[in-house]
Amino acid sequence: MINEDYIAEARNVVKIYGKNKAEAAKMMEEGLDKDEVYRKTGAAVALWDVSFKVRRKEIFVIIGLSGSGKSTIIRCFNQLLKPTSGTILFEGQNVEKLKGKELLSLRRDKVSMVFQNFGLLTHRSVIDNVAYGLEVRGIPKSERFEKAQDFIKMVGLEGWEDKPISTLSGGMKQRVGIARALVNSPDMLLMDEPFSALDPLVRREMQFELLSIQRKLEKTIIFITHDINEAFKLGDRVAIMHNGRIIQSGTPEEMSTNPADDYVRNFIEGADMSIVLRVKHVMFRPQCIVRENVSPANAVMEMRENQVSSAYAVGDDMKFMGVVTLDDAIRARQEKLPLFSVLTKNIPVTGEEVLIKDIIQKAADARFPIAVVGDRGKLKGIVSRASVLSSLA
Amino acid sequence: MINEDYIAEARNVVKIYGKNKAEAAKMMEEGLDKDEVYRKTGAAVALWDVSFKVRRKEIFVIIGLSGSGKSTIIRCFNQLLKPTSGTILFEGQNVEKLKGKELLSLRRDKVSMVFQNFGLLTHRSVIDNVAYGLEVRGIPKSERFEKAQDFIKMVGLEGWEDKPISTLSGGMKQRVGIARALVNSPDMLLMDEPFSALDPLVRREMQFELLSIQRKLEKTIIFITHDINEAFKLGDRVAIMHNGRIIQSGTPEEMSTNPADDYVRNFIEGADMSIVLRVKHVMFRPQCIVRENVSPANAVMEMRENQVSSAYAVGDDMKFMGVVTLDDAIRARQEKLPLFSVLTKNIPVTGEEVLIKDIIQKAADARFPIAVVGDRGKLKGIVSRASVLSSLA
Amino acid sequence: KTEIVVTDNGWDSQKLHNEIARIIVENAYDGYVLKTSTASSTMNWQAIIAGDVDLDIESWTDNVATYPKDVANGDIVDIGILAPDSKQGLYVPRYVIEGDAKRGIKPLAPDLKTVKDLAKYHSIFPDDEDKGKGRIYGSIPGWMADEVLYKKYELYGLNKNYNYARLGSEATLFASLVAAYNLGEPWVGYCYEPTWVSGKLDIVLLEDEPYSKELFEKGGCAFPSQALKIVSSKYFAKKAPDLLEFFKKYKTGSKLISEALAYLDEKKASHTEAAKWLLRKNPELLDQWLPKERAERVRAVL
Amino acid sequence: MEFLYKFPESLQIGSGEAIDLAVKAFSRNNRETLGLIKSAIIASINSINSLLEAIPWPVMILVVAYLGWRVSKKLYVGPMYAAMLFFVGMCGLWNNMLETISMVIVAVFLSVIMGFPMGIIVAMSKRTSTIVRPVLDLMQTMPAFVYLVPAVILFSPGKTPALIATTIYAVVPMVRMTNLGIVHVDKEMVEAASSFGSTKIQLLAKVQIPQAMPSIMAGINQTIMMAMSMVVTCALIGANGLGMEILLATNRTEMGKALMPGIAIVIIAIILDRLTQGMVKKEAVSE
Amino acid sequence: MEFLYKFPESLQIGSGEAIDLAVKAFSRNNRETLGLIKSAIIASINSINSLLEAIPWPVMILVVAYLGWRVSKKLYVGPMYAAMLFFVGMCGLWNNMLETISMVIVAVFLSVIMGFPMGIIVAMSKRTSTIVRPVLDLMQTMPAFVYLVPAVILFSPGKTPALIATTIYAVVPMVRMTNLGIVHVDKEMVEAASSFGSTKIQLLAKVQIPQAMPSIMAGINQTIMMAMSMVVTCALIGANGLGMEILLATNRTEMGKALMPGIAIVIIAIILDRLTQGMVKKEAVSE
Ligand SMILES: Nc1ncnc2c1ncn2[C@@H]1O[C@H](COP(=O)(O)OP(=O)(O)OP(=O)(O)O)[C@@H](O)[C@H]1O
Ligand SMILES: Nc1ncnc2c1ncn2[C@@H]1O[C@H](COP(=O)(O)OP(=O)(O)OP(=O)(O)O)[C@@H](O)[C@H]1O
Ligand SMILES: [Mg+2]
Ligand SMILES: [Mg+2]
Repeated sequence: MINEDYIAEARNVVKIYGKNKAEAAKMMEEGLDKDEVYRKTGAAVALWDVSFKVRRKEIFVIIGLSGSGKSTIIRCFNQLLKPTSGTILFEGQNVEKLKGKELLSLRRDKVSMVFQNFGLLTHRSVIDNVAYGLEVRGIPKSERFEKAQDFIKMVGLEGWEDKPISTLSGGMKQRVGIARALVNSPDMLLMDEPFSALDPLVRREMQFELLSIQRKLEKTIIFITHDINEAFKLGDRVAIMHNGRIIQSGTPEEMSTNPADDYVRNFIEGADMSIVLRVKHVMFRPQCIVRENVSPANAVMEMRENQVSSAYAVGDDMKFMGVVTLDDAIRARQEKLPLFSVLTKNIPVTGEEVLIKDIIQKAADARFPIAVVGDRGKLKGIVSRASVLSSLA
Repeated sequence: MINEDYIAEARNVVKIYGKNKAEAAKMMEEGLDKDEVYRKTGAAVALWDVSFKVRRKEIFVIIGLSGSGKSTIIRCFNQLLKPTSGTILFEGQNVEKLKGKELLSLRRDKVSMVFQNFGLLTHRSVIDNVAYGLEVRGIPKSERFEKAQDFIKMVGLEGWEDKPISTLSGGMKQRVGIARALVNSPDMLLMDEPFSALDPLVRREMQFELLSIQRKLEKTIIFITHDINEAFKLGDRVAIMHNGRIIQSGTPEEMSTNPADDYVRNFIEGADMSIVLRVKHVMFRPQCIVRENVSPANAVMEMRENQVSSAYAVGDDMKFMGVVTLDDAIRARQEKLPLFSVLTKNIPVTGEEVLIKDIIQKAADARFPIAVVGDRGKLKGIVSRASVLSSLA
Repeated sequence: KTEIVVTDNGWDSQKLHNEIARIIVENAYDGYVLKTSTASSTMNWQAIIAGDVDLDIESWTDNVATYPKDVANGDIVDIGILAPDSKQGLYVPRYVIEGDAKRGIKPLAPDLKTVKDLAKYHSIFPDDEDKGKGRIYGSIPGWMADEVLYKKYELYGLNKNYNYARLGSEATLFASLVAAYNLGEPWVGYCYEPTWVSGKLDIVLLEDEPYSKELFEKGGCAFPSQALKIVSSKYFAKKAPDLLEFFKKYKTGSKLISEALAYLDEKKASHTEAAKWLLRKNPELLDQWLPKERAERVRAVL
Repeated sequence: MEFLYKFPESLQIGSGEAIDLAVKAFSRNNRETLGLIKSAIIASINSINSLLEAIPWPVMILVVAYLGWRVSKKLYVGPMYAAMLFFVGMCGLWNNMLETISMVIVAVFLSVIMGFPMGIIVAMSKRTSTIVRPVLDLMQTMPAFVYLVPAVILFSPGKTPALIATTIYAVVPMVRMTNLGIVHVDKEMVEAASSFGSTKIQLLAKVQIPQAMPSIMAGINQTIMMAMSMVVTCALIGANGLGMEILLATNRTEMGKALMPGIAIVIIAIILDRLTQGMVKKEAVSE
Repeated sequence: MEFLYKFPESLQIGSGEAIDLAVKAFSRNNRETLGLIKSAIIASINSINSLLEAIPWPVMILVVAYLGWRVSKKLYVGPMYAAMLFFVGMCGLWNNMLETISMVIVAVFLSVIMGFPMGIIVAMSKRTSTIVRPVLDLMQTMPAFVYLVPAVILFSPGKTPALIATTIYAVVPMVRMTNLGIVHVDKEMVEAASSFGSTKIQLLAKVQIPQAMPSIMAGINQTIMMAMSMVVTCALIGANGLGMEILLATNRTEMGKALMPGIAIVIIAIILDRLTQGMVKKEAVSE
C-alpha cells in the first residue's frame, strides 16, 4: 500500500556562490548564520545540506520566500547547476557523473523544465519554441509540429502558433514554457513557479490541467511556488525552504497540523488566515446609512445618490435596526408606509472581536453583508462575504 | 453624508494604436468586435469609450484580464499616453491641455505612479531611486535622503539603501517602486499592479500599509490588479474592464450581489469559489488507511511507515469507521485493546456532491480532515481544512 | 630669429641637401634658423604656393604636373639649379643582363640594352596577375614622368605584351624592386638617381632614343638629364634677400650625392653627419657657394 | 637632469635590421607556398571582376535598384540607388568601380568567414578573449604602412598584398561584434535551450547565432566600411580601381577630380551596406 | 553591343576643376579666419605636448603604471604598462610618442565633445538620424586622401589639417555608439522618469546618459582606435611623431625600423584605451 519507489533524491546538497567556499562551509558547520557567513567571507550560501526524496508519480512541491534557494535546488536535478558538495540521484544514478551523451539523454528524454522567467527563444515563433525539445532530438518537422500543436491547444494558445514571442502577454509566455516542457513527455517535470504570471481564471484552469495530466500520464513533478494555497492544492508532499535549508517536509495535512516551527506556522497562516484574523480587520463602513425615522422618499434619494441598492438603517445612538432595500423603500413611499415597517430585520450580526473562521458560514449564507455591532447594538461597520473570503487568500 | 467630490475623471476616452484610427473608430461605433476591427484595419483598439469618475480620498480599483486596457487608461492620467479622443480631467482641468511647467508640476507634485514592470533606474542605488522624484524637484540631497529613508523603512527595505537594483529580488524591486511613488506625497497615486511580485506574507503587509497610509494621509488611489480578492479587499469602488471597455463599476458589495453580466460573474467567482466548487473537486486519498480489525501494532507500523500521525479506519467494503491517532494506537497496543475501541468516531463526514460553501465551517472547526463518504458509508476520500480554504483563493 | 622653412618630402638626398643648407644658413649667416616641413611632396608643393613653406631645395620639378603653370602664375619662383645631371627612366637590375655568379643567377636577357628591346623579353618579366603578359612598373601616379612613360609604353607597342603597373607611392615602388632583387627575379620599372636605391642596388638604366623636345612629349625618347631645381615661394626673396644669393649658387651633383648617400647607408650615419662629411671631403664647394669670410665661418664648425 | 627628460640613448635598441633580413629570407625560402596563395587570391578576385564586367551596365543598375527596393520595401530607394550608380558611371569611373568592388567583395567575404568563427571561439572562453583582445587592437591600430612593405616583399605588388592588408583591417569589427553578440545572448535562454539537451553545436546554431544577429549585422556593416576605407591604401601597393584614381588626382592636387572617386567609394559603401544588411535581416527572419 | 559594357563617354561629366578653384579662392579670401583656427589648434596641441615633455620619463612611466593598476585592480597590469612604455623608449621613440599622443589626445577630445552631443541629438529624432546616417557613412569611407589636399591648401601642412582629418574619421564611432546607446535605453525607465516630472535635460543627465554608458565607452574605445589608425596618414601632411618615423622607414623599405613605431602606436592605443575605459567606468559608478 505504501509507495516507496523513489525516482529522484537530493543528498546533503550544498551550493555556495563566490570565493572562499571551503571557509564558508566551515563556518556554516559551526552553526553560523548565512548572512553572517556572507559578511565574513563574501560567499553566498544558496543551499545548505538539503536532502529529500521524490516518489515516483507524486507532485513534490517546494515553497519558500524569495531567495530561499528553490530555483537553485531544482536546477541541480538537470545539472544546470553543479552542487558544491552532495549528490543528486535520478533513477539511482549520480547525475553529476553523467557524461556527454548520457547527460544529453537525461535532458532530452527524462527531465524537462519550466523556467521561472520563461526562458523562451525570442527569435522563434510559438510553435518553434514548443517543438524545440523535439527538434534537438532530431524529430522531423511534420511530426514535431503535430505533437507541439496538441500541447499548444492544451494550454489554450490555439491560433497563436506562428506569432512571435514578443507579441505575447506575460501569462501567454508562461503557458508556452509549460507546453514546451510537456511536449517532451519526460519522466520528471521540474516546474519553477510555472503559474506565477497567470491571472486567476487561467491559473485555476492550468492547475486543473496539470493535475489531470499528472494523474493520467503518471508523471513525477517537482513544483516550485511561493503560494501556499497552490502548494497545498497541488502537492502530494510539500517542503518548506528557508535560507537555503529545508525546514519541514510532509503532506499538506501534516504540515498544517504539525508545523515544525514558527516560520512554517507563519507561512501556513497564509493559507488559513481565518484563525488569526478578526472581524475588525475586514469590516468597512457601509456605503449608505439611513436613520430609521426618515421618510422612505428620503431613503430612496440617499440610495440613489450613493448608487447603491440597499441601506443600513440605524436608530438613536447608531443602534442597528436592519436593512432597507431600494425596492422596499420605493414600495413604502408609494404605499405611504413608515420606513421601519419595511426593514429587513433578520440580518446576521457579529462583534468586532469575533474570529473570521467563526463567521465564514454566516457570511457565505447571508444575503446582505453582516452587520458588526458594538455594545448596545451600535453599528460599527459591515462585513461582506467578499471581504471575508478575500481575507483568507 | 455623501462624498460627491471628484478629483479625477475619464470622459469617453478612446485609445487606438496603429494606422487607420478613424476607420477603426467608425467600425467600433458600428458595433464591431475589437478583434474583428484589428483583423480588418490593423488598428488595435486598446480603450473604447471609457468613462469613470474617481472620488477624492477613495481607492478606485480597476480589474480585468491581461490586455484589457488597464495600464493604458491609467497612463492617460499623467499623460504618459495621450488618448486618441476623449478627455482626462484632474481637479477639473483637462490634462491634455497642460503645457510645459504645468505638466511638470502635475507629475512632480500631484500624481505619482507605480509601474507594473517597476521601471526602476538600474544605474542607481535603492535610495537614489526612491529619492528620484524629489531630486528632479531640486530638493537638496540631505533632505531628500531623509524623506526617502522613511519610506524605505516603511516598505521594509531598511539596510538595502545603498544596494544596486540588480541585487534585489523581484518583490524587493516592486517595493522600491512603491516607496518611490509614495515619497512624493502626491494627491493621487496611480498604482499598476503594485503587489503582483510580492509573496503572500509581504503582500498582506503591503496591503495593510497602503490602507493605513491612505486612511491617514487621505490620498486618492487608482489601483490596478488582476486579483479579484485584492480588488475587493482594497477597493472603495471597483471597475471591471474587458476588451478596452468598462463593463461594470461599483462598490465590491454591489458588484458581488449584482454582477452586470456573465463576464463579471465569472470574474467574481474567483473571489467566491465556495459556491461553485464541490467536495469532489478538492478531496484527496488519505495518506494512510487501516482496517478496523487489524492489530494496534499493525496500525502503528503503518502510520510510522507513512510518516503520519493518524490513520483513517475502514471496515468491510471500505465503510468509514473513524480515525485512529498514533498515540491512541500505541496506547491500545500497550493496553492490549482492540483497535476499534480507540477510534475517534465523531469525525464529520460529508458527501462528494456537497458544495464547498456548506462545509467551510465544518472544515474550519474539524480537528481532522473531513471524511468524504459515498453510498453505504464507503470512504471516498478526505477533505482537509487547507484544501477547502485554498480552493477559495 | 627668422625661420626659414624648407620641404622635407621624405627622401634621403633631399634630407642631405637640407642638412647642408642648414649648416650654412645657421652658421654663415646671422638671424636665421632652418626648419623642415615634413610631408609628402604634393602637400609641400601646395604649402610653398601658399607661402607657408619657403623653399624646396631639391625639387623634381619635371615630375610636378602643375609646375609650368605655377611658375607662370608667379606662385612658384625658380631660384637655381641644384644638380643638372640627375637621371630617370626605366631600370633593370644588372643581373638580368649580366647574371650574378655569386648568387647563382644566370643572365636572362643578355641582349637587353634599350627600352625598345623590352618587347622581346616580356616573358621574363611576367605579371602574376595576368599570365602571359609582362609587367612594367610605371612611375608614381600623377607625376609627369608617369604620363611620359605611359605614352612611351603605348608608342613602343609594349602594351601588346606588357601591363603597365602603377604603384601609389615611392615606398611601394622601391619595395617591389627590393623584393625582386631579394629573390634575384627580373624587374623592370621606373627609378631615378640619385636615390638610396640606386646607391644600394646595382641597377642599370635602359637606353633610349636621344632626347629631343618634340619626341619627348610623345614619349619617343629618353628623359633629359634632369635638372633638380631649387624653388621658393614668391615671398622668399623679400623675406631673406641675403640667403637668396646663397641658394642661387648652391649646387651639387649626382655623383657627390650618391657618394654621400652610400656613406650614410654604410656607416648608418645621420644626415647631419653625412652633410658634414661631404663638406669636409669637398672643401672647395663652400668657396663656390659663399663669400670667403662666410665660408670660413662654416669651416669653423665642421 | 637632462637624462630625466630624454630617454637615455644607452638604453636604446638597434634598428631591427634582423627583421628585414628575416622577411627577405622567408620570402626566398617559401616562394612556392607564397606563389600558391597569391594565385588563389588573384584568381578569386579576377573571376569576380570578370563576372561583374560581363554584366551590361544598364542591367547592373536595374538589378541594384530592384534589390534595393526588395530589401528596403521603400519605393524611392530603387531609383535612388540607380541614380547613385549612374552618377558613378557619369564620372567615368564605372570600370574602376567594378575593380574596387571585386576586391572589396573578396575582402569582406574573407573577413566574414574568418571573423565569424573567430568571434564565436573568442566568445566561448574567457581566456581566449583576454589573448585575442590586444591582438585585435593591434590589427586595428598597427598602421597598414608598416606591413605594406613586408606584404609587397612577400607577395610582390598588386592585388594580393592589398587584399591581405584590407582583410587584416576589416576582419576586426567582425570578430568584435560577433563576440559581443554571442556573449550578450540572454543567459536564461541559453540555459533553457541546454536544459532540453542541446549539443553545443545546436546551441550555437539554434540559439546563440540567431540571437546575436543584430550585433553580427553591425559587424558586417563595419567590415564593409573598413574595407572601403582601405581602398586608397591598397592603391599604394598597386591595386587598381577607385583608389588609384584618387592617388592620381591627389598627386596632381586636383581636388575636384579626387572628390569624384571619393564619392564613388562612399556610394559603393552605402549600397553594399544597405543591401547586405537587408539580405541578412531577411534570412534571419525566414530562418 | 560595346556600349552595354562600357559606360558611354558622352554621358560623362567634367573633371570638377571648379571645385579646385573654389577651394583656392576660399583659402585666399579667408586667410585670417583660417589662421585663427590654425593657431588655436596648434596652440592646444603644443601646450599638451610641452606639458607631456615637462614630465620626466621615469615619472611618466610610474604614473601610467600606477593608473593602470588603479583602474584595473590587477597587480600585473602596472609593471606590464611600465614595460610597454619602457620598450617605446628603448626604441628611441619617446619624444615621437609624446608628439603623437598630444595630437591624439586633442583629436579624441574634440571627437568626444562633438560626437557625444551629436549622438544625443541624432537619438532624439528619427528624422535627424535618417539624414545623419549616410553622412557618417561618408565620413567613415571617404578616403582621407581626398580631403587632405584641400585641408593642406586651407591650413598648410602640419598639425592642423592632420588634426582635422583625424577628427573627421574618429568622431564617427562616437556619434554612432552614443546614438545606439541612447536609443536602446529601456523605454520603461524613460517613461518612469518622465512620470516623476523630469525635464528633458534631467532625463538625459540622470537616466539616458548613465544608462547608455557601456555603449558610449565602446564609442570612446573605437574613437581612440580610429584616431591612432590615422597617425600615418597625418604624417603625410606633416604631423611629426610616430607616423613620420613609419613613413621614413617605409620609404627606405626598412621593415624592422617601421615595425617599432608601429608597435609603439599599438602600445599607446592599448594603454590609452584601457586607462580611459577604466576611468570612465569608475566615474559612471561613483556618480
Ligand atoms: N549566481 C549567483 N551568485 C551569487 N548568489 C546567487 C547566485 N544565484 C543565486 N544566488 C543566491 O542564492 C540564493 C538562492 O537563490 P534562488 O534563485 O535559488 O532563490 P529562489 O528561492 O528561487 O527565489 P525566487 O522565489 O525569487 O525565485 C539567493 O540568496 C541568491 O542571492
Ligand atoms: N504600443 C502598442 N501598440 C499596439 N497595441 C498596444 C500597444 N500597447 C498596448 N497595446 C494593446 O492595448 C491593449 C491593452 O493593453 P494594456 O497594457 O493596457 O493591458 P493591461 O490591461 O494593462 O494588461 P496586463 O494585465 O497584462 O498589464 C492590449 O490588447 C495591447 O495589445
Ligand atoms: Mg526562483
Ligand atoms: Mg498592465
